[in-house]
Amino acid sequence: MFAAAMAGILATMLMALARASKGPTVFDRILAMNMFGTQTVLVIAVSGFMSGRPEWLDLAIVYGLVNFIGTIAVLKFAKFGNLADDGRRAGS
Amino acid sequence: MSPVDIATLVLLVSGAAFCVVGGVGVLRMPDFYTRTHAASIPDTLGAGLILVGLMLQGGGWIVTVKLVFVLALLLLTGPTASHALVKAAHASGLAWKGEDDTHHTPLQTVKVGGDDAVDPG
Amino acid sequence: MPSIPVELPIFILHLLTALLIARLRGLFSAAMLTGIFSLLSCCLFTLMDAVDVAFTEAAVGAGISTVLILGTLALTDREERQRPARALPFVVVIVTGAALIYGTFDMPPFGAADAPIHMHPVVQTFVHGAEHDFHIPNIVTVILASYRGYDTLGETAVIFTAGVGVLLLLVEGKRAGDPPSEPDHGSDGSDVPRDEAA
Amino acid sequence: MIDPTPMRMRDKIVLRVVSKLLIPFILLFGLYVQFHGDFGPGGGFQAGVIFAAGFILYGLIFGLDEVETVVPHRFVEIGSALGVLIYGGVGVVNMMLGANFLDYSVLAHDPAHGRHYGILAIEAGVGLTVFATMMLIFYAFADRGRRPGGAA
Repeated sequence: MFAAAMAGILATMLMALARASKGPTVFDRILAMNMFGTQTVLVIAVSGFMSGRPEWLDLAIVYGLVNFIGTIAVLKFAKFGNLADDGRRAGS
Repeated sequence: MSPVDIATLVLLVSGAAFCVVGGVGVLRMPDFYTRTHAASIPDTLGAGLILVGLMLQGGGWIVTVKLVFVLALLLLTGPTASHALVKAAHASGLAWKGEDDTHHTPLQTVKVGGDDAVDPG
Repeated sequence: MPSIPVELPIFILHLLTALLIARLRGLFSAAMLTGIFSLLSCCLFTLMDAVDVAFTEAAVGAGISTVLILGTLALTDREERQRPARALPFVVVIVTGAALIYGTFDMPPFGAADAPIHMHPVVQTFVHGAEHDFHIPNIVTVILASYRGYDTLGETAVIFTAGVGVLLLLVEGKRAGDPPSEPDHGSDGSDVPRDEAA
Repeated sequence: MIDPTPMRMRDKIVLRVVSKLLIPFILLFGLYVQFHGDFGPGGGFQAGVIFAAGFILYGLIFGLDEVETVVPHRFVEIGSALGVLIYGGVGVVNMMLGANFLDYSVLAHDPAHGRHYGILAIEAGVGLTVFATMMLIFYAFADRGRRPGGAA
């Protein structure tokens, strides 16, 4: 039954990758990357149960916490063109 | 097969099915905003069902607690990321499919790179 | 269910991602696909039971490396320069790759119990020592911090050196005698044109 | 009409609230990874990176100036060297107590405990160096990126 879930998740990964390659806009790619991150969390969780060592869920927690940062950084870069800006700017 | 195993099977398979549905939606939907809608299905419902299914199989309370953490994180960050993404896309003037030509939003181009030009649909 | 080769689809996804990265010209998209590549590597390490490696990949790959690549991208062009395709690098890559793949034929199968690395007597020392001399369950930590403490000291020094290198290259230092600069960056409006892009 | 000025990242209330909720958990998890590395996966390197990721998220949402007041440049510069010093210092302490360099067994009465303490101490050094260096690199890149002459 874990294998069935794994197959579904891997198929979703493939489709997200296809969307990331097709684009067409930068936002589509960010969307696909974010979705890929969620699927990775699920792969790690399910594979821990598949190999009978579910105590490795720390890894999934790391992804849950850190993947968000990647998405925010990409979004900020797409919007401002750098990572330091907080938009404080005179005359605009 | 014990009832717990059957419940896990149902939850895992339905969760995976929702993931696949979301993936197909991301691939096939006509424009960015509808694709975001599709992408939120695996983020919330698919991941939720799969993780709840794994919780039933959990060996010991610590595994269950960790799974609850993962689920809570996904439910917190996934919609937030989608929200920020859609707001950024809308602010940059990305059009949706079927948007009127008379609509007041001028179409801007996101100059991020050669492959990243905004395509209206 | 160890008979199901979950690694295979992950490998195929790796290959697809690598080809996509090579094909893309926009470096911003390539940066995001690099993130996806890192996610896949983490899956693979987990499936191969290398949890500590996967943990490092997860911590570094998902957050920090994306941020740092984007930080680099802010300093350079957003697009790869078009170069005429040349044959020599391609041939070198193909030959090197083929030699490496040929080399793997001599390696023992993945997970084989009689692989040389498992038969060496030092393995017994490490496994036995971690249990009896340290009372620490995670052998990787014991080996990294104690048996190979010199290595880890060197690695820490390497990280420090990397930081110093970045500092020397990117941060403009103040000389003694320079007037103290006012931290009013961003308020002069001179970087406005770049932000019209978004 | 589109507002030509991009909204400040911190004015987005959803992002701000969620990241404020998330950052303490990232830091707490970093500490867990740091001090639980001898029982589960992880250790100083991973903990330093996760810890730095928490502060980088803060910097992304609230701006570089804000995070520079929380983690000053000076701390980062000193910290990255201090971590290596802690690591090497533990080794020198061992030599002073009569053992070999980086042989921690003399740090406590029970050799096994001494080794455990030694590992915790050097992991702390590794964590400090990695955290400070990651912040240092982030500051260097982000600070350079916002200057007018940065994008050459």
